[in-house]
Amino acid sequence: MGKHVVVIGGGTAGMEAAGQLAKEGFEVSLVEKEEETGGHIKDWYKLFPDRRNSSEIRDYLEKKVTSKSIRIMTGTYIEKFHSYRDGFSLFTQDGTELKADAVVVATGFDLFKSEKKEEYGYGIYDNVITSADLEAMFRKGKISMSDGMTPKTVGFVHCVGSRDEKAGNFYCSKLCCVTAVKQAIEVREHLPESKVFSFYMDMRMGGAYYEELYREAQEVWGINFIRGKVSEASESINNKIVIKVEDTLAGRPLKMELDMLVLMAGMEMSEGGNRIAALSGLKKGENRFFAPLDHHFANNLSNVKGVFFAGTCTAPMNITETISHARSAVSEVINYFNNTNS
Amino acid sequence: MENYLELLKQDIRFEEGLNACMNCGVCTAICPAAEFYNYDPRKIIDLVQSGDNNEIEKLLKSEEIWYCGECMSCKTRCPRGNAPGLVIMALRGLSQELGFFVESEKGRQQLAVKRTVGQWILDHGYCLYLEGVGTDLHPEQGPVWDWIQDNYREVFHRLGANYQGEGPGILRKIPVEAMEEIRKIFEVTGGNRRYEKIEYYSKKKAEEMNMKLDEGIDNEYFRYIYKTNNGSHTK
Amino acid sequence: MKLEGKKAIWSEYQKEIADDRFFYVRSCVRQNFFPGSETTFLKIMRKELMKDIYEHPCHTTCTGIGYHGDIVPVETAMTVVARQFSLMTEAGYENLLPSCITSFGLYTEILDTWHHFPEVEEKIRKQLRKATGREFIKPKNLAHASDVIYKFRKEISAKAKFRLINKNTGEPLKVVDHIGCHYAKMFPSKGIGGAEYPYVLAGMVEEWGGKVIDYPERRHCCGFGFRQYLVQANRGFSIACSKEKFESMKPFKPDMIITNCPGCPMFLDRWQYVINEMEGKRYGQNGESIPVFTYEEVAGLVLGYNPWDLGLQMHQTDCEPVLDKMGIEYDPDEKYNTSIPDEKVKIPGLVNV
Amino acid sequence: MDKFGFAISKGRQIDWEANNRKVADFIRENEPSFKLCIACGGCTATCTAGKFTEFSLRELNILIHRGENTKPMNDLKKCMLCGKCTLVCPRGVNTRNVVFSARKAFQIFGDDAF
Repeated sequence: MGKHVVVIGGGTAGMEAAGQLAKEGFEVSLVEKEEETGGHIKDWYKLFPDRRNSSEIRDYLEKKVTSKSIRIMTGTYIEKFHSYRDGFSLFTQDGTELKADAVVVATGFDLFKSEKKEEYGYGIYDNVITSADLEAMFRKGKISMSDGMTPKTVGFVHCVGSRDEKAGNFYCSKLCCVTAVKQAIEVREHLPESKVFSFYMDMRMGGAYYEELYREAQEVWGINFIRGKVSEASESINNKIVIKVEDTLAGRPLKMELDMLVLMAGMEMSEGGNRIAALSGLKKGENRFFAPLDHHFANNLSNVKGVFFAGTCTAPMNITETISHARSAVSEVINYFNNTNS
Repeated sequence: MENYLELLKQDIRFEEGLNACMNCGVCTAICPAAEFYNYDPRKIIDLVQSGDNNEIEKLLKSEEIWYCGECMSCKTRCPRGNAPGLVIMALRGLSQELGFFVESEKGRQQLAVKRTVGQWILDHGYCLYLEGVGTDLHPEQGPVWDWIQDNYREVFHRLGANYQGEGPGILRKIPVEAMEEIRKIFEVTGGNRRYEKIEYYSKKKAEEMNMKLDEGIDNEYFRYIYKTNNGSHTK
Repeated sequence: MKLEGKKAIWSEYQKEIADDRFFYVRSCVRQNFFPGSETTFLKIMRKELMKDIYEHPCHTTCTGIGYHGDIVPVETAMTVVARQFSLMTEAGYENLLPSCITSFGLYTEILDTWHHFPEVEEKIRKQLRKATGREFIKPKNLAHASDVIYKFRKEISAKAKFRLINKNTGEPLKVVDHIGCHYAKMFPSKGIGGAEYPYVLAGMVEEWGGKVIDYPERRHCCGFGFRQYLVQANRGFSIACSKEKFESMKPFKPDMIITNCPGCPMFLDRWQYVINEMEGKRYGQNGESIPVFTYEEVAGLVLGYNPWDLGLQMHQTDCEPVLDKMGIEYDPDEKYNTSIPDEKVKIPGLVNV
Repeated sequence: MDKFGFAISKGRQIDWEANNRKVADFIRENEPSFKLCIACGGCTATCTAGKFTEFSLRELNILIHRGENTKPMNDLKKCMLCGKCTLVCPRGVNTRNVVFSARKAFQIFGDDAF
């Protein structure tokens, strides 16, 4: 066939899509703004719910894009995006033109910037960290406070930047609950003496084996789950994080001192995605992610013919869903060429 | 029985203060009243949004709606953009409108607020009236306040006040024409009506409780509502 | 604690504050409890900063305490406020400058409601017309008096005779800044620094040499709660709130408290006296209480005004420890001197608490 | 009180640091399924005692876990050990044994439970 498809974004969705496209015989350019492919998966330690090492997924994806028909362009981003009747012309920052017969947008998500939830004091109080910061600590194999000491009490705050009008996001990021459970278990694994608390509004364990992980967290690891959204954090004279929350099941306010507070940052449309949206005229939804033509049966199609969406640029998804979504994007690309050829 | 939810919706503050609540408890977590009273703004919002007319009537007659201090800390934090404090204000307004406020110890205190602050606004144009805030009603003002009140002309004079004087300045006498305008505004906008309702229902309640309620603040019922705390409001 | 994090937030919450030609509306609580503060404010504005600031003799209370005491209906409060606007229009001013935080909050709330519900504004205009025949133009700029002192904090600093520095140690004074709830909690964008880390007072303190303390109950209300203080039976709540703050700030050893709301300094001042009377507890250093100031008083001290012209004698909790630390000389005998010749100086019974 | 006409209110926050969770630890040790509660309220909905009193096993579980033991100790007497709660619990908590263990804990610890 020899058709050329540009895939924008070299994370899970982009790599999976590129690999599948190559398998189907397309010429593929995989454009990634970072110096390395892999996206967020590079930053994770172990994956939920089975807690396999994230490097296994990364290895799988790396193998997927070894085909000769995939040209990987890291450190590259798109500066111009022109649509023509019979294809697209994209220009990278150094003026290189990429002519494409179709484009797959796989620009992924950004983590919510937790400093925007001012009341939690991220970036102000030393031992308020994000789920991503904790993941980095796991990868280093050492969980420590700013003074190098080991925390004895750790709290997790769910829904940071999700389900929150004040943060500008009405939606649920869907994966933070299970991530919090996973990380809570891992804290207990690393620090068996520690006490771990999880402050949630609803435990949204809607994936295969998620609820089981939650149960394990209670049964095996003794994680304390307290139903209430943390209202504020502050710092005591002893450098402890003082939190205020309502224990809604007891119907009373609760005050607690913690050594470390972990903010479960939600998922947002990525900056890269926003840039592409501005260049290309691709539509965004009210949640600011890209808006597929139809959420039920055209979830990979966009308002621009020949441009397809793959992965979390359309909504929060886990890795399984991202990979499936990338594959279905490829099947839509195939349909597209079949229809335009005939 | 009236539809209380519909009545509440006529209050602009109710419209501003209540979207859909998801019971996260962020308001109760930092609510000063929830800390020191048997009070949970989350539950009140949840009850109101349920629309259960019987339950709302109970609420309008309850102690609970009078615990809030209207600091509005709840509004800062609510992830759904609600303001429980504004909803409370609407509930209190309706409770007084319907005469339900006299059914609770805390609600009955509205007469005390009306006969002090309320009266001072109409008589003097200020929410506070120096000579009305003595250490008899306000012992916590301490010895310095006795000294100030004993020497108020000199103390206020030294600090540049224009006590009861003409023209601008601190605690000046507000001109008669200006006071007339304020009273007219109260008449036109329902301020007087609110005052009259508070008086009317309080007098009925005083009779029912067999207590003497004359004009002003020097009477049995006023002293009772001003001082009584049956101790059931806190833990 | 990382200050850069706060600075990033502060930079996001800057608001427009008029430069000159202010229409001043007074505070009921300030006038009764801290008259020296309003006098000092006007003196600073007129004599130090050479600003045009006008006070209309016919302005009244905004009814804020009555409104939040729930005896004044919202439309009545709105119409009284509309009348203040009308006085401002009549006097040819556009920049409204309330002395009171409750008023500032009420004005902000009303303007916001009118913005979202224009039909309410129309109704209020009609009612005001009917009651008084008045018309009005809404303020072009609304700033609290503390916003203006914040804006001109550097000019004040340039004229400073004293700084918030312990003259014996050379260390900055440790200052608790307490912000009135209605300053920014309802509308964070209307406060300098926002609702979570307000900078309005912190900015003054830093500029004048002091160091701000961040303690866990920093955001807690002083406990006024309107009806919760106005009625004696409820004051156990009111004092409990302040006590919670004192307990929380004590380990940080504050030298003083600075406030921008009219009521808070009175409560933080008086409740220290009451807690000491009830429980024999004090929260300051060396067995003293923590002196509490209005921002106008602090500005006045920095500018070298006589403490007794500022009205520090009206505090129940002695302010002298701070005066001593700053190296301000004062005449103790003058404190309770009522300055009427031939009259014996009267000294209040138990003031030294 | 007399001089000022009021007493300083006491807080009703759950103070995690101040509370004593001995009873919770004892029950968790004796009946590990106690940890599995997800506060669904199934037990309370079906509770025989709850029909006639304010007794709520769901609440009791939460309060004991927080170390708020006064109310649970008094409430425990109301349970009639009918066992309906055990039948409905979606997490298989042995609720009867939770109640037994709780009663035992209060007996053993006495005043030290608070």
